[in-house]
Amino acid sequence: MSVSRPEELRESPQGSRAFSLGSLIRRRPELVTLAILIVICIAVAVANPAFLQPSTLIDIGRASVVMGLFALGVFVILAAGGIDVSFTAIAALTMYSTTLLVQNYAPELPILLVILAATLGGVVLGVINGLLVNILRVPSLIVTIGTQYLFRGALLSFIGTVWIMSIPTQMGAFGRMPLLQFETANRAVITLPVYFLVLPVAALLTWWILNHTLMGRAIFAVGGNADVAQRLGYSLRTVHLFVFGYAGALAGLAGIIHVSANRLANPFDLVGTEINVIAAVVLGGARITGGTGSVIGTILGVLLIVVVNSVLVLVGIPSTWQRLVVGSFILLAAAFFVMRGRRA
Amino acid sequence: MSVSRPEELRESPQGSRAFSLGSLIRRRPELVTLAILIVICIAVAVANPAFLQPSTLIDIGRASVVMGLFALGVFVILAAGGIDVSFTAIAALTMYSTTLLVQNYAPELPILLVILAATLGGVVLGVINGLLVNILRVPSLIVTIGTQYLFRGALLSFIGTVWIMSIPTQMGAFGRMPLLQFETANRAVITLPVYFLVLPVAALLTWWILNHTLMGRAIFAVGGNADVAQRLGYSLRTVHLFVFGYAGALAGLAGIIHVSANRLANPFDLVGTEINVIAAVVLGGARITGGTGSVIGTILGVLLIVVVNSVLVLVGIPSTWQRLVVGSFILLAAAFFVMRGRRA
Amino acid sequence: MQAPENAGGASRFLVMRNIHKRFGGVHALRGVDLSLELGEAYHLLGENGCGKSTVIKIMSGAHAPDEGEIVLDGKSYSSLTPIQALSAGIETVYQDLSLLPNLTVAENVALSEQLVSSKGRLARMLNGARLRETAAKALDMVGLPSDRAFLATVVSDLPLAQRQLVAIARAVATRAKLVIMDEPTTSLTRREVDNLISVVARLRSENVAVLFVTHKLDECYRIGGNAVVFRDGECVAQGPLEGFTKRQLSELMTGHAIDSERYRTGRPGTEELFSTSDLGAGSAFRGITLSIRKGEVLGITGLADSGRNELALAIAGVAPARTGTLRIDGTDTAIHTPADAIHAGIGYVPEDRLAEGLFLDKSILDNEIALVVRQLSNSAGVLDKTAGARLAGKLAEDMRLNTRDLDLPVGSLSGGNQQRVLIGRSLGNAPKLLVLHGPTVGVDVGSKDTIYRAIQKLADGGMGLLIISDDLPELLQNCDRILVMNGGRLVAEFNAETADEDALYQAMLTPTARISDERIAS
Amino acid sequence: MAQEKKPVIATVVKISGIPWFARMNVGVQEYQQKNPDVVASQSGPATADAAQQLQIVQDLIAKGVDALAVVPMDPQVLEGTLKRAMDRGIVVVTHEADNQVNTQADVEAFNNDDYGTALNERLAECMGKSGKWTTFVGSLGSRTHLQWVGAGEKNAAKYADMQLVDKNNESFDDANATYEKAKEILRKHPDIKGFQTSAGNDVLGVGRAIDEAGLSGKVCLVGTGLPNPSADLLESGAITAIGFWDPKNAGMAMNAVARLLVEKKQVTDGMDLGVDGYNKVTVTKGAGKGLLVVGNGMVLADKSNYKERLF
Ligand SMILES: Nc1ncnc2c1ncn2[C@@H]1O[C@H](COP(=O)(O)OP(=O)(O)OP(=O)(O)O)[C@@H](O)[C@H]1O
Ligand SMILES: Nc1ncnc2c1ncn2[C@@H]1O[C@H](COP(=O)(O)OP(=O)(O)OP(=O)(O)O)[C@@H](O)[C@H]1O
Ligand SMILES: [Mg+2]
Ligand SMILES: [Mg+2]
Repeated sequence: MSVSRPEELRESPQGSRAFSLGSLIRRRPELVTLAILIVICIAVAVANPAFLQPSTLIDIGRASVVMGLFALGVFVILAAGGIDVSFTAIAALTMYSTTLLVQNYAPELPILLVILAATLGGVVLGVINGLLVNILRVPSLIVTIGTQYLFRGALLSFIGTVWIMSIPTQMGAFGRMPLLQFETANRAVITLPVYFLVLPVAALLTWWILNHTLMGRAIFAVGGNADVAQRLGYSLRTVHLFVFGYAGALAGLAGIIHVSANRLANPFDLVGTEINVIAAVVLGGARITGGTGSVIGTILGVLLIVVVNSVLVLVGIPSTWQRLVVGSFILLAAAFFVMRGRRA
Repeated sequence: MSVSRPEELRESPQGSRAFSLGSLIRRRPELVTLAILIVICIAVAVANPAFLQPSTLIDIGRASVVMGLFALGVFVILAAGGIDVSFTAIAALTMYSTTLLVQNYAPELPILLVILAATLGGVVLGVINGLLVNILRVPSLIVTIGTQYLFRGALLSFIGTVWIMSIPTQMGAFGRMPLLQFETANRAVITLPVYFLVLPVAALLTWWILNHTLMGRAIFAVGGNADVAQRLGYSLRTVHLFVFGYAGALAGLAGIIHVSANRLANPFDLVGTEINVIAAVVLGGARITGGTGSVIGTILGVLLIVVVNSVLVLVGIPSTWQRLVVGSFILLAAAFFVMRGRRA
Repeated sequence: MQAPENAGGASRFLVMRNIHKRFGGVHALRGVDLSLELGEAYHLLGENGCGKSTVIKIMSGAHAPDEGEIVLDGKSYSSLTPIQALSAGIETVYQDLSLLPNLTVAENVALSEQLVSSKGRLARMLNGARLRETAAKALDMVGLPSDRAFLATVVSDLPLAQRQLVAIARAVATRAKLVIMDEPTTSLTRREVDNLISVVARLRSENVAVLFVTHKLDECYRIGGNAVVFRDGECVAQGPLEGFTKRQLSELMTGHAIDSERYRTGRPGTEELFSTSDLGAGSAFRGITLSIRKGEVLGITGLADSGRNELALAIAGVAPARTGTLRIDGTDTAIHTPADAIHAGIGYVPEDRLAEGLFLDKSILDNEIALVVRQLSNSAGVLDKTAGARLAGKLAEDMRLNTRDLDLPVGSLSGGNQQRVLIGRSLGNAPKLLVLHGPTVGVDVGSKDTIYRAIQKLADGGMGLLIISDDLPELLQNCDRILVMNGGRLVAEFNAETADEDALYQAMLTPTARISDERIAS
Repeated sequence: MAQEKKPVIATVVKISGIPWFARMNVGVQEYQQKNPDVVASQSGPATADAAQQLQIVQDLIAKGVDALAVVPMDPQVLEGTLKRAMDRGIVVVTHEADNQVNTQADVEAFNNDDYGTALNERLAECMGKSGKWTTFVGSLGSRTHLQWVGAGEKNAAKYADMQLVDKNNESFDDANATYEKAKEILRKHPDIKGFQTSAGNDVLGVGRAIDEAGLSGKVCLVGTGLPNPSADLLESGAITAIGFWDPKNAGMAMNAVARLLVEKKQVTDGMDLGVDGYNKVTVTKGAGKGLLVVGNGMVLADKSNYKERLF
């Protein structure tokens, strides 16, 4: 027996490497998403080369910014074992009130400060979520359902219900400020706006926090098993406040970008899209029960949905099919993750 | 010590009964909801006696039917430890396709059969949910996000996107068929429609199933602790199929009533209201983590939200405040249930 | 026994005075006094549920005591936080291992070090290099591989034995002053235990105090050091191991020294009720052939890794056996699911009532009738409520529950009463054979007595009972025969009337070839 | 209705909040100021949802107002309810719904066919009378919008080279949805030349899509819209021209007619409602028993002249 054990000890890691695909998917579920994404892109590109035009790609890039920021926030909260459905309300509240404030009180405020203001507003609202979750000790789904109502209610009751059609000039300018410009076949000049940069930057930051700071590890620890994490000395409160505050910040940021790009602030906007964002994150391989997932996966999930939404027409599939396709992908991914779910 | 034991043993039960309010709320959380509801009604009635007019009450009754049916379905699923966000999609799909079918192929079909058809359609879609949850073994939130997309996608891709303005006569008739009629002060005739009866009947049925049948026990057992339930010989599959099928049936029913009452079938309708329904159920005292809750609580939760939505105007509070109030109630209730949440 | 004070030396690291801890109904610790010195080894001994884990959780800040004082490095506390305990150098290997399943081996082993050095503040960079370095050292020490691949393995992918070692590695990764191990060897083999023992020796040589919790007495003797004996939440003895014989220790633990009176008075019937032939399940156990007569109480014991638990689960259909046959009332019966077992008339009381047995926040009534709803419902599946209430009432009566209010949530009952509910439930089904898996685990003496009397009454009524437990006095007092499992096989049979604990312990501990080895050999 | 009590005129719009009806609200308030002897107010659903509008109207009837001035999201949905209102002696006036049967008077700012033709003529001119073009309507239930694009289609038929593709896209008056839809069409028909839109926010959504595609000035966009919100896009050339009538005046006109009817007065051809754009209305028989009251309030504005009437 003295022989057998040590072998077995060293065995198992190899063991799980031997049976590679399964364990690979288990370790890096985002590969499934990537695979699906690549297949789609190739298929579409073959069916209609127009897909590879910069214009399409830039459209996709532009369209993924807001959803991407939301998704990063949701992912961080999922990683810590919570869930959030209030982020759209946070975005709506901050974007609308910031726009209003700037318009009425500080029309000259430099755009950077405007963005900062919105982000801070988001942090405040997010921290409220975090406090409630931490104090009430009820599932964050309930808390954020409650705050979704609260934040939206506050917006419509106290701040305003009228669309702001002519947003402050600096915001409008920010929404169009070009990062890249292309001249297309039909002499159209298409531009990749500067605000596109916000997404990769936010993704990098999130990745760095999660993988290179104690907070990051603490988030996953709490997501893995809150009681054990607490026993090992991680402070649940700190983690709760951070993840919800951080998600709030991203939501505020997303909101202000949404306004700047839309050139109108509609207080009824955004709310109702929570499920799509959560779907994107799940497609990215994060487990809804927390403790898993990756930033890159989240971004892939978002891209997948955005691409599906924008390319179907290119291959002549009516846009009403979008949901059908996305739905099947979600279930497909779920099926792929089964073995992983089983061991959970 | 053998002396001290018996005393101590007797202690604990009394202990929990002495501190009665807590344990009462723990056992019957819906009391909180009832209390809030009563307080509101009294306050409003004092502020504006018009509230007690039959017209207002009938409005409330009429308004609670569809949400109530949805809520009963969600509650049954919550009781079994799952969650559902696809029921609105189920309702939309069944109501629209049923209306279309009746209109084009069976304009003479008696209303009862129409209702039956919609209900069965709901069952089928619900069972799909149940199967997926049972086979994939992934959290039902993911599965139902996926099927929400699927069902809605199917509706918009294959069945139709155009509003049906002139619904089949028998449906229109059903939507108006009076149960009670009142003559108000200003000679207006307000009627309580027959379809209102559907809600109490469904509630009674659900209550009976949950409390007087084997299935009811099984549902709560699975919701309480799926592993233990399995060890005691309950079949998870049967329970999953039943709860999702049952919720589907209620959704189909709600859908057809919605159409008959509105006298139009809008394929874009209903979806997006999931959170409100879940909020109502939670307000009714069901724990989102499953295994608890009561039918009466669920109905109270629905009434609470409907009342808030309809009476605020009567006391001169702008209707935009609805969300604000509902949100605070959700958090308030959550806070009340804390001690209960703690021992979970 | 000697009072803790006398044990005091200059290098007294941790002192606990008059510690009390209650969990709802359960009075887990009732005035514990304890003192630990650096460089010493201590063995916390006691029956299941006597408070060992609880006292440990208090030392490590996982629980706060209700009363009492903790003096740590001369500073006095009324309770500790995990960070306080960790930064004072108290490292714990919890009974449930307390690993983070979704993190890598390296992180599980070495993150705490960085967390502690940052005083629990999270706004800090993570030092990956140092993480791997620390982890590798610790893993080497406990004899696990320390290559990058293993460091990067996610813990949930590891087999149990490796997880236990990872948990130990975490404890030795930092500059600990006191390392606590709560039953660290339950799933380790002899060789890993030897390795562990050398680790302990090394720690002691580095002037680290080590506190062991274990049910395996002769491991204590191999390690040496001091014995700390608990009984029902009190520290009944503390002193050098050499000062005690095994028998004395078990007497101190059980408290039955003077009156080890047998509850078993009746005699088994002659008719065979239940038998297995050559039952086996992979490497867990094999070749199990046993038989139980009507009215007989059969005990099975063995170490936690002896396969006794797997055998119990197999008979209950939770984890069915792969080979061999089961006979009930002379008819071969296939048991693949719990439902099969229930229908075959086998009642099962699981070991961990919390995770496997009870719906903690459901009422007593619901729990009692959960199993028998089928009998209570007609063909259409409609329940007869009153019958349910009547039955539950009767079961509560039979099991002498300490409350008549059957609407109370089971979670609010004391451990002992929870266990009575559990046993009562399986009786509702009127089983022919009742399998009791650790019937008094974590149950206090008062409840034990009730449960034992109930067991005997059932046997006298002609029911066959199979008790699987590592609580030896329990078996000796309640059984007709006791079978000992070791390395997945039945290795010895004793007549409970004549046998004693030493003999049983010997049979449990004498090393045998493990099945897995044979398989590898063949 | 009791005389001592001021008559209550409730205006119900398609969507509250959007600038178009915010502007109409200005009119309603102005009317209230000019006529303190009535109670005039405006309400409407938060989103473009016929069912919600129906609910609002039903509530108002239950409250027992004297007159309803409704801008139906979808005339058919309201027919039944409006009939019950009239049965109950409540005056019903509508706007943008000349097919509404159950109304006593439908007030239109102008002849819908003329308007649709005018918009399309402007578009054709911009497109050089050739190329692919498409149309947007608020919803397929919105009769007037269908009339406008219908007239546009008829007008475009004059020009052989103008090719209508994927016509009558639904926008639900939601700038975001319109934006997505327009992007889709631009992707599907890279060579599209023109858009004719109907609902108040369509120009904003389509305009943004054209702007982002870098096609400002290359693709023509003519549709109903308001000067203020459209300013940017008019300047950037993404919007060729906007057509509108002043919702403020329309609101006042509706209330004026409603009041006349409440006071049991006649509304006659060539009559002056005391609201500019409605100083000499043509009155004909409407779709039902009611009247069709048409003013002359059409305005077409482009980059050069939109500043003259900013609102
Ligand atoms: N979290 C808890 N909640 C309620 N009761 C508890 C809890 N933990 C322990 N107990 C009770 O406290 C008593 C002591 O438990 P503890 O875990 O210390 O026993 P132990 O000595 O570790 O037993 P074992 O040898 O089985 O590990 C038991 O009776 C148990 O029922
Ligand atoms: N949360 C809890 N509520 C009630 N009782 C508890 C709780 N946690 C633990 N216990 C009781 O404490 C007892 C002892 O706890 P612990 O888990 O430390 O030992 P154990 O695992 O039962 O012992 P062994 O592993 O030696 O069989 C458990 O058996 C259980 O009955
Ligand atoms: Mg133990
Ligand atoms: Mg223990």
